[in-house]
Amino acid sequence: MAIPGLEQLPVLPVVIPLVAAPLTLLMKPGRAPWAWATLVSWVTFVTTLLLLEGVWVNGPIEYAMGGWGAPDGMTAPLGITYYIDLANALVLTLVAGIASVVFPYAYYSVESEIDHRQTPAFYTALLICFTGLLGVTITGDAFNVFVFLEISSLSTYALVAMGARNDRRALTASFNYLVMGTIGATFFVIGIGLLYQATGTLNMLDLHQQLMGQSNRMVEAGFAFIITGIGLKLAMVPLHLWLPNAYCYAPSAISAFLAATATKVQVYIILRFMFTVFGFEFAFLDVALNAFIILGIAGMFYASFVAVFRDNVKQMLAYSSIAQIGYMLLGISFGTVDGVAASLIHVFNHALMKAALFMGVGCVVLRIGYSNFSAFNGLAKRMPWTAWGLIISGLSLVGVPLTVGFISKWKLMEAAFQTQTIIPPLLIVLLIGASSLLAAIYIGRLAYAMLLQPVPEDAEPVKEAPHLMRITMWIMVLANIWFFFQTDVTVGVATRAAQALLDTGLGYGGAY
Amino acid sequence: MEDFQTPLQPIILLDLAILSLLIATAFAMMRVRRLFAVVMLSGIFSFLAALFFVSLDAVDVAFTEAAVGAGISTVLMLTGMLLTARREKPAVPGHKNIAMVICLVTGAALFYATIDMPAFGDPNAPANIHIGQEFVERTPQDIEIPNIVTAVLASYRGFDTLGEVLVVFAAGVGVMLLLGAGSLRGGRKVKDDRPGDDETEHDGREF
Amino acid sequence: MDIIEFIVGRYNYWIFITLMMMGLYIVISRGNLVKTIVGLNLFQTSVFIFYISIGKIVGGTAPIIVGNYKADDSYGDGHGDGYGADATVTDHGNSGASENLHDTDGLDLPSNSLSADVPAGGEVSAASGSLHQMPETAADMASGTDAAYASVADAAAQGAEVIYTNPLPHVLILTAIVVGVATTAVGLALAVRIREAYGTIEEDELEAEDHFAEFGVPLHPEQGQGRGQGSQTQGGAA
Amino acid sequence: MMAHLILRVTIKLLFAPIIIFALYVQFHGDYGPGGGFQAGVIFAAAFVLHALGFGIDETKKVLPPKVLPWLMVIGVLFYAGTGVATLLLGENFLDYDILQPDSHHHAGQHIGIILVELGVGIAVASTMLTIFYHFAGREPEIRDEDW
Repeated sequence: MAIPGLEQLPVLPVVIPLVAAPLTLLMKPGRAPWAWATLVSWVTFVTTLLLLEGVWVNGPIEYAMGGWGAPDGMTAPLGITYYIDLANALVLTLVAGIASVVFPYAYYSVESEIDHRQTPAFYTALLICFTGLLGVTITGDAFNVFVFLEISSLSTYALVAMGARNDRRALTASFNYLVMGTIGATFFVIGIGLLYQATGTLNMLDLHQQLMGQSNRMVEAGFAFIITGIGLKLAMVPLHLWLPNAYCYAPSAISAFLAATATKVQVYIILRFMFTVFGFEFAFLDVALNAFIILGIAGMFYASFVAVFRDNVKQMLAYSSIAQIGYMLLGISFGTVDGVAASLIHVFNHALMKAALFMGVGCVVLRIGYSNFSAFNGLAKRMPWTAWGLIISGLSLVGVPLTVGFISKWKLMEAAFQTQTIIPPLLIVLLIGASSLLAAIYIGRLAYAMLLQPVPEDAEPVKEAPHLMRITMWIMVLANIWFFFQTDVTVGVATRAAQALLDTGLGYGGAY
Repeated sequence: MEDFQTPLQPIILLDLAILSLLIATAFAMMRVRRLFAVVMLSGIFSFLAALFFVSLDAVDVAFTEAAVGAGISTVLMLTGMLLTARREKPAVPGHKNIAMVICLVTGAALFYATIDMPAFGDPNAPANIHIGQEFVERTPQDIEIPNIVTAVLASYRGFDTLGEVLVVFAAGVGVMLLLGAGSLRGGRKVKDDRPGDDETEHDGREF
Repeated sequence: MDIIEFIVGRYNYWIFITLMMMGLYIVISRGNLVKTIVGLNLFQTSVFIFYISIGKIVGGTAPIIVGNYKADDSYGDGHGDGYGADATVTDHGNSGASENLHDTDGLDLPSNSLSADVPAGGEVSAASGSLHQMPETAADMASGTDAAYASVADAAAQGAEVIYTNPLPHVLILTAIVVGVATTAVGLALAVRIREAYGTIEEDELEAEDHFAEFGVPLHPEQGQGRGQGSQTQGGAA
Repeated sequence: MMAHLILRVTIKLLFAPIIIFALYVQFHGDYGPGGGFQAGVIFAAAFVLHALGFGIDETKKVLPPKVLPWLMVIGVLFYAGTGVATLLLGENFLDYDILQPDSHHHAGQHIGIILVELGVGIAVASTMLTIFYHFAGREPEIRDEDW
């Protein structure tokens, strides 16, 4: 432990928002719930940073809920345990970090998009969602993943639907999300049930030990159901249909928060199950890795292509998110430390870019009222700070040097050259380049509208977004640049995290 | 390992009776278009499931399914139905085919899994000799209450249950957001004026 | 493997799978939103039945400990002894178990002999799967290992011992049921709002309206597009 | 209003036993089937029944909707607070043993289980009622007569 006397640190990132969320409901509408949520996100962020440092220095931490750890002679703990290694410590820090920037940002945006009387319930739901995402990431128990996944999902459905004040399509988007998400969660539960039937345990590390060498039909089907279930929640390409509208019509702050965290947590779950639980010589794993290559590349192209033609910038960014999930799957599909590290790096970097982009669009929605391309015409003159923030984070999305996007793609290409997959590495690199070109087209379209299009004649003069929103957005924009120079932070942590994931997975460093 | 076989006892007849009723109810739910009937059938399905849970020795689950599945869920669906529609329109055939394909693939995957499953009721199945068994043995010493399910629910896996309470809470908050004070009736069409702007207490502040 | 045996051991699972697929079919064929939610419920409930059947043990009983259960001193001691004796039977000579268990409590319980051997206990097939707790009083059990041995053996011969069904799936499903009802509530609330906003809760009409709002051209309902195709045409049409 | 007379008398007769049954299920969960969830749902069912017989407005007088968010929060915090208490006493989250550390017979576990089950019961009952109030209190888009 990094700081003596903090033995209970591992549980704090979940318990703090969990206790704080209900209290928010009782507050007076307006500033109080927002300030409270912001404070909670900052405190949580500090605890996750301490946790990350602790894991970095001392290796994986285990924490037994209720003290029900593994009794002598047992390979599995009796209760639920938290198992924190670098991979989930990184994702935890990312989620809490994004929250600690997006929550303060949310204030004006929420005041304009949500009924004033609903703000306490809104921030309660936001904190519950936050709790759920952290709980999914930190836990070492397969069923506990489901419970916290549903905590975050249920609150997300309600939050997405709050966009109905701007556009009723938020309601149908949210309903589709609910149906697909629930099917995904139920598939996940079926998968866990099959694994439980094959092993008798729910703890991830113990599952790994019990499953090792087993390759019967139950395990294969369980694996398929888990991957499909999470694939639905992740919006992996053929299962992505809920995502564009959900992100597009959700309130701005929610889009920014979800795009930067929710899918990232799902990628982490995939990593955890593929490498920690199933990380052994398992025929199905290779099938899945090959499928991920195909799905990843299909996603990169299909979604980027669709994004080019969207008229709504939020929807364009949502499709771009699906494309970026393709990059992450591609990294995973290499099945090597470099590949997984590249995937984790992109998880981190993409969260930074998408948060900044959606926050920028949120500023435009606040001032101009909608997010179609026509709202962005001449934006560089009307709202220069927002426009330039959008351009820089857009360049990061394309993968231009001096931004984190470049690091992501560089690492991904590097990893591609060091692996042997069904597709030759050179082709993969070319495909990554081509897909980045598509990204350049849609970001270029946005930049063109903002820089070169004239301000509409009849446009009312608008003010720049409030300071709070601009500052928080620019924190994210600058993070996009800063982490280009501080690669040892992200790349270092991600590489060691990938190492840890594959090591526990391949059976060397089991915790028990 | 494979020396256990599910005994052919007369109780199987009872199980089969309940199971065939379950199938019949589910089939009726697929076919019937009157939503009131569908909701009632869903309640019946939950009761039958509760009955079957009793025959599987899961009394706590049976109790919960009867109270939650057949009780509260049915009430909610009835009120929800009253606020929405009474009948379902015929589905588009194209959807039916897609649904059929997806269901067949999923069902085949599950069927595939059953081939290697331990026989129904096998005491030596992996599921029944690892942690589950441990709870039965330890509860008397660790917790000292007779109901092992309560012991596991509230203590060994108490954190899951906390999560479950939070799920319920989240649902409550979600419904408050969707239907509570300040929620719109419906939502805004693209061309409408933004609803509710005049009635909100924005106190005219400019950010 | 005998084909009858194979079927008798699995027909339950097949019926649950059929139920699940019926639920999933209702959901995916996407007619009415309320019916979709009913279908989700059906799907989930069938998964719950499947889960519970995993933990079923033939001849078992509900996991509520029977016998004169009292949380007092004599019971606690008696139980330790009783169990120790029982372990002797099942595991062929872990006689130290009773001493170990006698005075321990809570987390410090050293489970060297008990838990480690249970998974391996498949050799004594009838006895290994579950706890055999004797419904005798503490006094009987405390009277000595031999007596307990005799009584356990006796009871086992008569089939009088209590086998408890695996409680863990029950706990998981209790959680899942509540998650299910929570989803139902939120889903219905959404359906109510959709009804108010669109005047319908039929999926294809909603899709047509949304499509019109997005592209300004009507979506031809007779094409019968599924979700996948629907979105691709959207991409192409733009 | 006489039309619902039998219904209303029955509901009046049943109301108290249902509440008592809910309490029984709540506090007997250690010994038999049942616990906080079931109790909470049964408790809510009593009020749902009342609303069906007497109208939602009457029920809202018996149990005002303003109270419910407080009860929801109290319920969750009862549970989470038990965990926080064990944290503050220096043990792991939800390790009930520390609540009564000297006891040989797991009084701590018993106290912990009763507390958290109570939290579950309060939270579930009030949340279910909140949800029901919101559904039942919503004006239908189409009046009953128009169907």
